[in-house]
Amino acid sequence: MSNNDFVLSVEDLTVSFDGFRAVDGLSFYVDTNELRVVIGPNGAGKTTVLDLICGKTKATEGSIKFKGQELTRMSEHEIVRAGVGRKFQTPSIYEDLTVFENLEVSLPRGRSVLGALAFRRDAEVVERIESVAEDIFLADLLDERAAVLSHGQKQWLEIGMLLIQSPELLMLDEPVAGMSLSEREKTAELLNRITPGRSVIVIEHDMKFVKHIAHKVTVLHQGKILSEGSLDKVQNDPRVIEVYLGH
Amino acid sequence: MFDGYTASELVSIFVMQGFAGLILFSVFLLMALGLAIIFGQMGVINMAHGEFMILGAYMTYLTSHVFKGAFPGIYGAYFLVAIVVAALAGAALGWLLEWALIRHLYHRPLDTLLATWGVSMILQQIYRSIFGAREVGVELPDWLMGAFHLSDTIELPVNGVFVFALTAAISTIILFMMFRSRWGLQVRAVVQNRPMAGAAGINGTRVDRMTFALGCGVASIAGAAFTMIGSTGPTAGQLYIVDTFLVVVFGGAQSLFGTIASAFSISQSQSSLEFFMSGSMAKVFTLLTVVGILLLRPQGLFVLKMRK
Amino acid sequence: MTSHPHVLPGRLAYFTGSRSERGALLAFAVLILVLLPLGLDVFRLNIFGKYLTYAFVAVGLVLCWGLGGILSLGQGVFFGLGGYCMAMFLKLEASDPVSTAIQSTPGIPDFMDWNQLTALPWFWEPFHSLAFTLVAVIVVPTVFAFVLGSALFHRRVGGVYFAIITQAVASILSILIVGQQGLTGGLNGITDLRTLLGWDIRSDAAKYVLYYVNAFLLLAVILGGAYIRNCKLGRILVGIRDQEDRVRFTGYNVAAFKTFIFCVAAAFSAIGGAMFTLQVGFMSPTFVGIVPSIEMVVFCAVGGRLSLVGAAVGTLVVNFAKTTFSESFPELWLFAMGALFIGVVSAFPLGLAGLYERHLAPRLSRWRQGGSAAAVLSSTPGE
Amino acid sequence: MTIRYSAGSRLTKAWKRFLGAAVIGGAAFTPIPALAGPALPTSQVNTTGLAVTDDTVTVGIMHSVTGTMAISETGSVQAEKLAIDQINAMGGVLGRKIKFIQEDGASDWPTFAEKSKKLLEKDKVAAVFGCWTSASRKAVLPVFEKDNGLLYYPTFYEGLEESPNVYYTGQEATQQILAGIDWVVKEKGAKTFYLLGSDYIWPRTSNKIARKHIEKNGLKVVGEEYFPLGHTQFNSVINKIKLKKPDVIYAIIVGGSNVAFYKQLKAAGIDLNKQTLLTISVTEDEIRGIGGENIVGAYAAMKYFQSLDNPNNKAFVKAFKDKWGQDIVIGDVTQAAYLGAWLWKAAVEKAQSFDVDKVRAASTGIELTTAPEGYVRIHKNHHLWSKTRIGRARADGQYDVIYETKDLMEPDPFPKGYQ
Repeated sequence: MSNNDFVLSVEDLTVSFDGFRAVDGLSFYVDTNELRVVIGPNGAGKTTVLDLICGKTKATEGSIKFKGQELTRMSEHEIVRAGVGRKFQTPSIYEDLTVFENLEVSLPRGRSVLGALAFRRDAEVVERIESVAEDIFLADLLDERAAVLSHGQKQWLEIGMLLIQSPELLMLDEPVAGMSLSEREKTAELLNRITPGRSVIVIEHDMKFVKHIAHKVTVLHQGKILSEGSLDKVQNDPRVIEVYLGH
Repeated sequence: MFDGYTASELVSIFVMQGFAGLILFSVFLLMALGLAIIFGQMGVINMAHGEFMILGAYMTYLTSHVFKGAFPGIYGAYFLVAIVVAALAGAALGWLLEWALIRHLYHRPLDTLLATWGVSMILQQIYRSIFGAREVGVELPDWLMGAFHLSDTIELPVNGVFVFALTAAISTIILFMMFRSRWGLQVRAVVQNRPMAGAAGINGTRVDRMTFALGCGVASIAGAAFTMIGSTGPTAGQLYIVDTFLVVVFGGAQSLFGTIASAFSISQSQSSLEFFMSGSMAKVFTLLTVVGILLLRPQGLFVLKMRK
Repeated sequence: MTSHPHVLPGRLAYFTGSRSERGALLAFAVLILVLLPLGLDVFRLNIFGKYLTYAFVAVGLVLCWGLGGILSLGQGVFFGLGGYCMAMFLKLEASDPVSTAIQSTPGIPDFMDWNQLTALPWFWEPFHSLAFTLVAVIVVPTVFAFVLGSALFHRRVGGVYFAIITQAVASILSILIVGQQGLTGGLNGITDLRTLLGWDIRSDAAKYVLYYVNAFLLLAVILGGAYIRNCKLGRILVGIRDQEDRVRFTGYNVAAFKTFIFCVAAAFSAIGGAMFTLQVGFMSPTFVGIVPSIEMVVFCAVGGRLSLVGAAVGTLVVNFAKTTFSESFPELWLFAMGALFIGVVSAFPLGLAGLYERHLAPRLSRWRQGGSAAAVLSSTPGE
Repeated sequence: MTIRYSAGSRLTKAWKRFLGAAVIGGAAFTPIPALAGPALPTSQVNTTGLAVTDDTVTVGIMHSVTGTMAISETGSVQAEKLAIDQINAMGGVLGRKIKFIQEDGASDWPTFAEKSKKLLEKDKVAAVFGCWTSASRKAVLPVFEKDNGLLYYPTFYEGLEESPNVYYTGQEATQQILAGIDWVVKEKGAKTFYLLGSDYIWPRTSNKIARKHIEKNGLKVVGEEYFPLGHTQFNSVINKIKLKKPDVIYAIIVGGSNVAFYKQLKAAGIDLNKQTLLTISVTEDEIRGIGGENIVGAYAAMKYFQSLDNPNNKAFVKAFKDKWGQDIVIGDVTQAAYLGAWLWKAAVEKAQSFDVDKVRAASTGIELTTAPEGYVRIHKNHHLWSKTRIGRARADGQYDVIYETKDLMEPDPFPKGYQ
């Protein structure tokens, strides 16, 4: 199997903190139009994998190829510019800015210092922002300061801030944490709507939610892949049951 | 520069020079310990650190006067009492300061830095109003004067040895408290995870206040010790501030061992540089090197690689 | 949303910002351009001119610290470098061979002669040219800030670490300047500056002219700062301050933005330094040290770390208070200053401008029965 | 608001007690014509718009009361106020009581410049007694020259200056240095010197003069080093001194560094009774911080010591202590600051005018036979002829004066052959 057939190929990825191997010889591949869910018990290394892909943590060994580019050698902003978007576990938005401004700051135009100085909010910008706001159910709240949004709305806003960059790989760390049931449903619908044309990796615990969205599930345990495949398959995998129940 | 000296002269010079470096190390470490506790454990930069040191120095001055008046017979012992008085005074003032100001600013480290700068101005003026603008002379007891003669040519100043011993003792006590006592466990727990520690029944507020008071107390002990080698005046605390901060930052914030190692490396390089070049240039060189290394290793020398 | 309320009329609007900002700027302009010159004699006006030079630093700090969250405790370095560049030019002009005829080497500054220098050091040579000097006033400090900033920000040094390292830099530079007195004038600084291209800068007329040059430059700097704050770059800076990782993972080179705003703050400070030298007539290493650098942070904090005009006003207020207070109660001055500092930082982190925005501005706008346009540009957080 | 008080109106008990002393101090002055007859009309004695009325004349006192220099400058302020009190008690100057306006330079040179502008341009003071550091003097110098003011500057300093608007009542470098070095060479047979200093212009210039003088005598400087102001670690240089074994340590260290230096010197086992140390920067004031026990045995070269044994000084010390407290000490600069007001008074009365130009014209040759240090005379270069003395530090913080130059030392701010 050639790496370049996949949007993302992670091979032999290892990172150790003071001898502790948080991720240990991990390999996996994600395709276009695929929504992959990564599950696993606490400390399995899920978040660390996302950190490694987006460059927040530097790998000790191994390679991460995205559309044929080696990400391990790129800096964070270069990885983003290459088309990788990442949502953090706790919503990280700019609370002092309005929803509109949050989205505007995330717009991929004017990313250099000079570009940002010369950036002008023209009709095209406004249109783009309003359309994304529509997608993430915040069209009516554009002028609110982000600090006043509910927890779920903040999660959506952060997803919107990624969407506005049209990333080809979208990585979401627990996107429905703190959301109400109806919000979860809307989010699932949103994820299913945006997956076509790109790849999405989601870390999630809520199995009901996972069921709604997952194409394929990867189970991590102690930095290694325990099981991979459809949700049914991994749920019936005795090693997975052992890990979850044996805890 | 070593022409015309006998081998034994050179040896004794090197021994004494090495000891000069050790004294400087003790001084740096003693200055930095209090700050390192506060900064490392609480993330607070205490710009009034120098003023806490001077508080200790003034306490020493007062104690010596009390002894001179009340117990002239045991005057020699005043210095040991003064160290205790200084520690208590520093800790008390630190406790008060934490309660009145610092605790309101925990989430704003830069603001703490600025607010404590304000505190330092006020303390300076208080010292000036009480003790006068002039420096006060603190008389050393006889037993701290003079030098140990190891050989005909090697002399080690007694007060240097005392500072060194005091530093060693304080460091040991702090390390012991930090890693062996219940309080240390609580402090480390709070640093690691405040809500969790709270859930486990640790009173985070109290731990913070203890920690701050301890740091200030140690600063005052340093000040008491420095009456042996430096000056005691309202603004003398400012002299130590840059060195102290650099030692702590260079060592890496969360590591007391780092502080020790950093104090050691900075003092040794400064003391040897001073031997080969003029005091001013040695100082510039040392500071430049430290800043240069910090550019390369901003997290400090001795921070564990951690998952953020 | 049928209309497009978010489209701006033009980039020019970035310079002035919201209605309340415009009002504040206008009021400040009237204050320094009309009221102060009318109300004060030339002696007091010159003193206010001196205060206004510190305001350049405070305005720079609003951008760098208030907006970007980068607290530099070494802004005095840039103020000093700008001031020294200007002082070198003026000193060379004051040291012509005729007026220095009694020296062993006529034609070089007096302090060099006292230190047995027999020729002008190479780096002084270009300061014979005013054009070079004016460029150097900006470029030297900015390049220094660039080198320092790119090294530190690239290595992700921030917060208190950055503050302490800048403080150490200030300390290093002041030891160096004091130690190299043959080249720099040492602790005395560069003193006894008299003329600028033959124009006596000590005369009353010159003081008025310099005051106005200074005032206009300050207004220009505030406008420039407002542009930066109100354009996208300003919002990115706020983002960096509040959620640095989010900005980084939005594809911005965070270090580049931080370096940029640090350089801007440095350049502003440098202009202030140069104007200081012109108005006061000397430059001294005391500005490069730690204490003045921190004091300038106080000016900014008191005025309001998020408000450009506020910072400038804060500078005037604190310095005016310092002068009057220290004249009548020198002993109490440090108490007052310290208490002011603690109070502002812990109770009013947004300073005078924050008080104005919170208490005065709403009443004003209710009184005016309007003010809907103001919302468009209210990107200023926390007000 | 500025503090204004006329010292004469504040006759405290303490003041009354030492009135006698003050009269002794003042009585030996040249008889004052103004005291005898009615005061000259103001229009006659003040033609340049100074703050002179029919019964008062206003002067300025400008020192640092706050900041790091407050430590050093306090003594000068006290001396100047004492002199003004005493002069007023004797009837003032040209029949006018002296009022003073005190300004705080706050240890900050631009503030000094600003305050001097205020004193000269707003308050129109007839003279200013002030400044301490060279840097503050350099900062105010252009102001005094532009506004044609009159500054009496008390500190011993590096020389290299001769402003028409300044009278330097302390010694310039050569006066302090040459006699001191000659003395150690003669009395101690010194051949090698180790020069130390704080890193700024006064120690550097002074050491330069010292080095030239030492080398002219065919002797040797074995080391020369400078430390940043506020430096507190001297163990390395002390080791170097031990290595070089100089006959004389020549130390010009100032401020807080002084304390650290002498304490560490003593701790390192260098006994100043055996190792000759000559300083020009440690007055009795500094010894209070250093502690007499740490510096006992050191030699200092200055023009004044508190222990000087003459009637003028005894009266001065008594008056000073009565006014400012019994445990106070008086150093060289304090005495020089005290001279300022008296020298100005003498010049004004000789000129019969407060006009700066006339006072200046009258100043050259003015002599004080009542100076605590004995006798001084104003040289035409605006410095004072004065004797230089060598004191030996005692454990109680005072100096024993063990030598004084036979003749007055001529001030030479631009010494040929020493630059």
